[in-house]
Amino acid sequence: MSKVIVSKDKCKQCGFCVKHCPKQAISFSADFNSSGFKYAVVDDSKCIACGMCYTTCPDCVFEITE
Amino acid sequence: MSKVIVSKDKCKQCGFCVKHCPKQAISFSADFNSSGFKYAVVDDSKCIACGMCYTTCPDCVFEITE
Amino acid sequence: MGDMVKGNIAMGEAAIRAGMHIYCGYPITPSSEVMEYLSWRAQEAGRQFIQAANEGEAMYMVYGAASVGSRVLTASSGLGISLKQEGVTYMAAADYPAVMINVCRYGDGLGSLESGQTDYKRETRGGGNGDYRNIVLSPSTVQEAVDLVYLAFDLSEKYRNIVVILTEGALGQMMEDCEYPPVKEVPFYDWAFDGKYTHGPYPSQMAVDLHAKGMKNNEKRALITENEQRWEAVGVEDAEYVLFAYGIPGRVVLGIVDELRKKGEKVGIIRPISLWPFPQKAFDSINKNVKGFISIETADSGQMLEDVALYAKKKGFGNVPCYFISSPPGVPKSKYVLENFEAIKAGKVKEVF
Amino acid sequence: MGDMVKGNIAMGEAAIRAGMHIYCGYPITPSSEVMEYLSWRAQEAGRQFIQAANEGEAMYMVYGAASVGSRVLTASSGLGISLKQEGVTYMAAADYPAVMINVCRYGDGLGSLESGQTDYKRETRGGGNGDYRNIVLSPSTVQEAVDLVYLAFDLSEKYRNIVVILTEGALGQMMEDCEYPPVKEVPFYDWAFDGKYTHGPYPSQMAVDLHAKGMKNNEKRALITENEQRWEAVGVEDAEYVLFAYGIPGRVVLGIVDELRKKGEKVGIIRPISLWPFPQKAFDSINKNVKGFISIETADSGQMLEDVALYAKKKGFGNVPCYFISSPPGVPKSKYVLENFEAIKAGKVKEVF
Amino acid sequence: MAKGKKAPEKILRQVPFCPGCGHGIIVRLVMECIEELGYNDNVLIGKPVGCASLLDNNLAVDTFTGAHGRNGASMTTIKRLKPDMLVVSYQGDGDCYNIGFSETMNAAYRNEKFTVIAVNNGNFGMTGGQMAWTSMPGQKTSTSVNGRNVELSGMPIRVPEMIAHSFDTAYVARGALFTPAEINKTKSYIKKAMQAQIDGVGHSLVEVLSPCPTNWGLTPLASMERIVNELVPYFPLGEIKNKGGK
Amino acid sequence: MAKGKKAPEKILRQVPFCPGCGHGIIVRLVMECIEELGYNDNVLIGKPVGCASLLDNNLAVDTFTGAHGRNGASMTTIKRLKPDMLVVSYQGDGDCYNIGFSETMNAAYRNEKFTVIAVNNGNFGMTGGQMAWTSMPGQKTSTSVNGRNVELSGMPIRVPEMIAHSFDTAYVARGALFTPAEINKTKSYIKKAMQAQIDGVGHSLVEVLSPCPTNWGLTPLASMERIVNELVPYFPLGEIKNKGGK
Amino acid sequence: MKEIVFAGFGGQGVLTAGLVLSQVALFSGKKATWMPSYGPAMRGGTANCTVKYSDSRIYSPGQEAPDVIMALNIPSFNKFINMVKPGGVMLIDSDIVTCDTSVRSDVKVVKIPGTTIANELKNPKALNIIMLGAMVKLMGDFSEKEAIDGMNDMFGKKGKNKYEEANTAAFKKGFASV
Amino acid sequence: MKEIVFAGFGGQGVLTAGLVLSQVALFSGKKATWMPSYGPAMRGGTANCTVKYSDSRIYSPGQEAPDVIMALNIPSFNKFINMVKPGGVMLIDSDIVTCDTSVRSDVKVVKIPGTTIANELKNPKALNIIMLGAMVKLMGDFSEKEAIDGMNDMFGKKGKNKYEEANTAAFKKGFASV
Ligand SMILES: Cc1ncc(C[n+]2csc(CCOP(=O)(O)OP(=O)(O)O)c2C)c(N)n1
Ligand SMILES: Cc1ncc(C[n+]2csc(CCOP(=O)(O)OP(=O)(O)O)c2C)c(N)n1
Ligand code: SF4
Ligand code: SF4
Ligand code: SF4
Ligand code: SF4
Repeated sequence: MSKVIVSKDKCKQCGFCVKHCPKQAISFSADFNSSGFKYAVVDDSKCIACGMCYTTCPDCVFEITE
Repeated sequence: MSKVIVSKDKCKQCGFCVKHCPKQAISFSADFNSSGFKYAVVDDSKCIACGMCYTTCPDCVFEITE
Repeated sequence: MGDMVKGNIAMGEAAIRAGMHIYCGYPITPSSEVMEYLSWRAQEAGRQFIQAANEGEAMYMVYGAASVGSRVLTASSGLGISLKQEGVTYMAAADYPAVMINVCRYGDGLGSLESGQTDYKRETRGGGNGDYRNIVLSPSTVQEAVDLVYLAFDLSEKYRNIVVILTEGALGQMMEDCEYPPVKEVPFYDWAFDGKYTHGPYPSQMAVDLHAKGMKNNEKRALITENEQRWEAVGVEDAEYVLFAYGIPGRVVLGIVDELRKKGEKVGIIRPISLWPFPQKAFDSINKNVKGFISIETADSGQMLEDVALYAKKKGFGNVPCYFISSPPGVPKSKYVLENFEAIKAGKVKEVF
Repeated sequence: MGDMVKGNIAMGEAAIRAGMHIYCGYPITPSSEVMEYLSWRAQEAGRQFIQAANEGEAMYMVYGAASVGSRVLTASSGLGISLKQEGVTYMAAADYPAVMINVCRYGDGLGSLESGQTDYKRETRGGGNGDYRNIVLSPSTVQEAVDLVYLAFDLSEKYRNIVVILTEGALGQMMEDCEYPPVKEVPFYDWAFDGKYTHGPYPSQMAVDLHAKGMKNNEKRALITENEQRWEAVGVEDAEYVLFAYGIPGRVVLGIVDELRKKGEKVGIIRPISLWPFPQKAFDSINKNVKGFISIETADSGQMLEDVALYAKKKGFGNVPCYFISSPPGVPKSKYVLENFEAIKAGKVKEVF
Repeated sequence: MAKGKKAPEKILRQVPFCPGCGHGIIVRLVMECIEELGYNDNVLIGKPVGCASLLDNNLAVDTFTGAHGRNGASMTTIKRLKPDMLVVSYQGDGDCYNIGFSETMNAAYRNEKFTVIAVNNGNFGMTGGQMAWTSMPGQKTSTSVNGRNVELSGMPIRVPEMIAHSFDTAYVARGALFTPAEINKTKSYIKKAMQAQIDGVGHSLVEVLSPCPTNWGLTPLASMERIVNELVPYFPLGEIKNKGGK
Repeated sequence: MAKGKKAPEKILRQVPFCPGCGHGIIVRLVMECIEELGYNDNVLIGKPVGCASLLDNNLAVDTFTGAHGRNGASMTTIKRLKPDMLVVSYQGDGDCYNIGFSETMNAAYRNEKFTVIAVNNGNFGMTGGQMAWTSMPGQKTSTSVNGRNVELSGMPIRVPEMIAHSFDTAYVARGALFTPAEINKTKSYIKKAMQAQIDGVGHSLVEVLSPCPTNWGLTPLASMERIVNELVPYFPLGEIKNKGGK
Repeated sequence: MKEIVFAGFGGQGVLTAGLVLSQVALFSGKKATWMPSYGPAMRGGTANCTVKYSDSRIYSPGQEAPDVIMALNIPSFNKFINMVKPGGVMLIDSDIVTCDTSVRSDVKVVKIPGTTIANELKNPKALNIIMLGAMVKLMGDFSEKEAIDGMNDMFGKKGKNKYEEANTAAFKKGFASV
Repeated sequence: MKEIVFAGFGGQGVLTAGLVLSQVALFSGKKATWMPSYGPAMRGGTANCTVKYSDSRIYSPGQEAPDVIMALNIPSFNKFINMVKPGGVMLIDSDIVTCDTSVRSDVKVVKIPGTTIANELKNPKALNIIMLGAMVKLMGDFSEKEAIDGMNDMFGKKGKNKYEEANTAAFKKGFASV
């Protein structure tokens, strides 16, 4: 299981998580989610589960599992 | 002519002038004015026309003539 | 036997007895004694009282209080009620109950402190935006004021609707004997917020299908109209003229009718007690050959008159002329009313509708 | 040929051209473009603009502005107008002119942002305390909105009375071509405060004989009623049914009547342009054998319907049934109206009055 | 030091207040300042709803009848439309600080260039002495018959300080009337407040601690004593802000 | 330091705000605090009229629909009638400081024991970005298209400071959201504010500087930059008043 | 039905006198109404109230055609003398209402030296009760005892028993004065 | 009278496209109305407007039975496909509306690869104008020149002349695409 669960359809592509991820583990998808946004994608290999994405996300996209 | 003209019918007998007259020149009448009050009476011989009565009177009863 | 009590105080005490939990208001003559009385009496009775910064704030306090299911009262007059209109329409949209007393003064704007009935159209039509209707009750004695305030809380809850007690300066200020009903202790209503999300999402006013809700509101109004018409009628069965008057003019005109009928004149009166719903059923016993309807109001123009004409039409009296007698501020003088009545009878006055 | 212009912006520009000196308001959908436009356009035209902290404050600003004789405008919607009611009744008491635009949304309380006509009774009856009446004008095209706003300032001054432009979200938001009248530069009215005590003591609302003033108000109202009725009528002379609709529904129903008459149906329409005074003169040309009057409104319950019934009675149609069609929020659909009309014709719907 | 003194002619007749009411003195001071500043012919007074609404027909100046509490709004447009006019909003504390709090504060926030005279008599005089936001802790009024309970209704409000410290206005002061000297000081505050308006510096407000013998249930002289002993300690006198001339 | 993190379950679905809107973060913080304080089953949120009115059906808590600006009044009676309930008034700045200024201030004046979260995004978001009393000098909005002119409309208002300095309330703070650290600080303010209510100390208010990318015409990230560079210097962050527990 | 107006300066206790009469009427099993004039709360103005009592329903509580009017100052006398019903009575304190009172031939003016009596009783505040005593006697609808009991019952309920003796004395003096 | 609906995501310029069409109609001497759907100002929602034009008075400005609907995203297609008048046209950007469009047999679906064309023009923002060009051609009520002149006149009056060339090119591409 990955360290972070991403509810991709909630993402609105604001970029806060991308900016504040200390490990640059987050990038945007190439395709669109159901709301028409390119959504946040977490690179599990870089992720340290620090929760910065959870903290900054206005849309409750992230759940940190560990 | 006296130093102070008193519009006796305007007086409401509050007593401010009596209290603040530095020469104790003001007292109340024995009879009532048209509004039903005992009105301020100035003893011209004591009056120094300092205007304290004018200043303290809420009802514009006094005119200082000199 | 009760003692002499001022109308305003009697209404305050009636609210306590009806189980009022909280009063929110701002003083204005001639209603202030309601709140002055409750400022200590509420506490004594274990109820609450808040003096608001103004009538608008008071009404938003009412709105909050209603949302948790309490019995809440506010009282004011003329201008003060004008400031409550936004709160009133929010209450209507949320189907929240409350009792609002308007001890009416006379006239536009600041107006006069004297007794008047110039707020009829606002209270019965609603001064806030939208389609809502307040239930409006109007007493003509102190005892009736007590009884109607007591009733108002129950009606308000039953229909989840504001009930306005539309009374006048004269009734608020006068004294008469009255008997109080027993003190009720009423729990908070259970349809209300309890902090537990028991009732799920609050029906958002924005998200809701408002036309569907409007149709439901129409049904509620039809029910109220069926159940809650109240009036006093004398002599209408054989009347050539039926007079309409409510509140203080209502009792004055009752006296006039009493006198005239003793003289053998065929005149009747309908004294509406519920102004909304207007007591249209009262027309059912009116002489079919009646010559005219006359509304007597302490107002410049005929306000209740419009309801008289509307329901006359509805009830098959569409061709009966409807007249108006404008009584000056204060308690109507019998002589003045009589003179104007004679003028109408003599054909010297044109009907309004 | 004019360009496509949004109703709200057209009304703002019309006010500038009518010589408006100052605008005071607070934003609310669907009226906000009036003030957004004037926020820069007023300055450009050498006029003034103030954004108030809320609609109540805006109306007290209007009250001040009127007292020194300026042409003053405010615009809002639903709830915002509810908050202005105290200011409105003060204006009435002082006989101050002003123009107030209500870009009506639908429903009680917060309601819906969609187009509605649920404020008819408040605007025509007055939501403030007292006996006053606002002059109420309702356009059904952007051009008419411009013309009525332009006219409103003159009527307001002529009668020293508030003029309400009661329009709807749909008209405020839609675009249509329109031509603007010329720009007027109007001096401050000279009956007003000039700082020199030119007009002596202001007639105190408390000290004045209010009943006497009320009787003068009645005369003023009679004059307005005589002079200022406005409406558009089609096909009423031979109509079996006369439809009543104003504003956006007014133009929709005009289309329906046009279509039905082409098919040979004897149906007419009265589209009131002045809502107060209600165009009772329009009844004069109606077929005496008309079978029914039908009010079509974007509202839950018949608000204008009451005026239709009242003036039907007054004008000798006391026995003609009055029906109601409640159109949901938004622009009425012709199909919906037609279906409801058919149902009435088929006797499936009971009259209201 | 003797010098003729006569009430301004624009005070037409006996003022309509109770015996010993401070309104009478304050109205006179306002009229004196208007006269001395030479604004007899270009002045408007905003009247409140409250005892001062009884001033109708007493003053030979244009007198606007404000809606209860809302003169802050009405004076704003009057002054903006008539920038050369001396505009004075005369208000009771209930009017100015309770129902009209928002309008009062917003005018100051916008720095509207008119002058407010706020008569703080610690209750609603006209309507029978109900509690005002300026009523003192424990004060008995007709809506606090057992004395004001600050647990439920908060501590008395000091609006002049709030305005002086929160907004960029020109002049704020508080005066009283209990001696000729205090009356004269109060007059000087009122005059400076008007001057700040005339100079276009900005908004000005003078609060005056004023006796309401009728509703305080005290004699006029005892009312003045109460002001000295009970009110001044909580409502300090003097200039709170003076931005100076331009 | 890794620790599981999950949005409160009482946030039912996607919040209805624009991309990068601060409301989303603040609502989550409020819900987290409610959860952590154990008030899941005795809580009421007062919703304003403004973008947050779109919260309907998003939160599984009792949510009162306030009249625009007037929650200060409505929350007062709710809290007095339900003293054990955690009562949180969630408001936009237009709601809380413009139209509702009197109600907001009066609740603080009376020291009503509920908590206000005031979302300061410097304009009226919901209605299309009109000028708010918090809009900065020169800021372009739909009612100040040439930039806010403070000569005519005054300097931006700082209500938290006014409340902290004028009234005897329990807790006042201002937070922002531009870094995870600031978000966490803001959360701690909100929690302390709620704690002050729970402890019965008194009224509490937390203002949060919040981006409105849509009406600012900036990207979400640029909006956060604007907060750091333009807003924080005028609206200082931190605790303004903390009366401490009882 | 009887209609009585009590008028005078504020502070003279005319509203209370009226209230006592209405309460006495209730106490005696009648119906009663009491209607004040009201306005901005100001000292020194004139005040009046209208009391009606009857064995049956009282319709109008307002001033229509007063049977008796009590006037305790000159302005009240002047204001009300023309309102007394023909054949009615104007009751005045002759110490205060010193103007010419022979204005109407169809009205009986009853003069009581109320202030003098009050001063004799060393109870100047009792003027209203003295005049009330005279009023009750004039009306003839209640016995002296009935009225005094009613009055004392009312003040008693308001927790003002301590004035009972003085009030009774004043009432009796007034009752005896006509 | 013609009734056309323009629908898509907010930001795609559907309201402007509708406005241009209405202005073109005016420019050609017709009457026109333009009616937006409106609501809380929020990004990312769907937007639509209804345009009507006619040689005579336009009664209802509202949606009744659209002759043509332009849908620039799937939600709009789904929402509006059932509203097209029988025999009417649904105009879509086939790059975006990728769902099954054969829902109604009585409606002609016209597919334009709008996004592709816009990308070819290196002007992705011109999608609305491209689609408008196609729309005008479909309607057959205005010549290409008339429409382009009307469009440029409108943007010119708004001080947006600098886009004239690009808009003209986009319009032409669209016009040629059907
Ligand atoms: C909207 C409204 N609410 C209430 C009133 C009643 N009212 C008249 S004056 C007043 C208070 C007056 O107090 P203040 O302003 O302190 O002036 P004062 O009479 O003490 O000089 C009130 C509540 C009113 N006229 N209008
Ligand atoms: C009485 C009233 N006036 C105006 C409005 C329109 N309105 C709705 S929200 C709003 C302002 C919202 O701004 P703010 O409170 O700052 O919240 P935001 O949307 O920015 O979060 C306005 C003016 C209304 N609903 N009610
Ligand atoms: S912070 Fe949330 S909404 Fe914003 S880009 Fe990241 S996941 Fe998406
Ligand atoms: S101060 Fe004036 S009102 Fe008071 S007693 Fe002296 S003269 Fe009379
Ligand atoms: S009630 Fe008080 S404030 Fe009013 S006039 Fe009398 S003393 Fe003055
Ligand atoms: S308009 Fe502004 S405040 Fe409202 S949801 Fe969008 S970004 Fe947030």
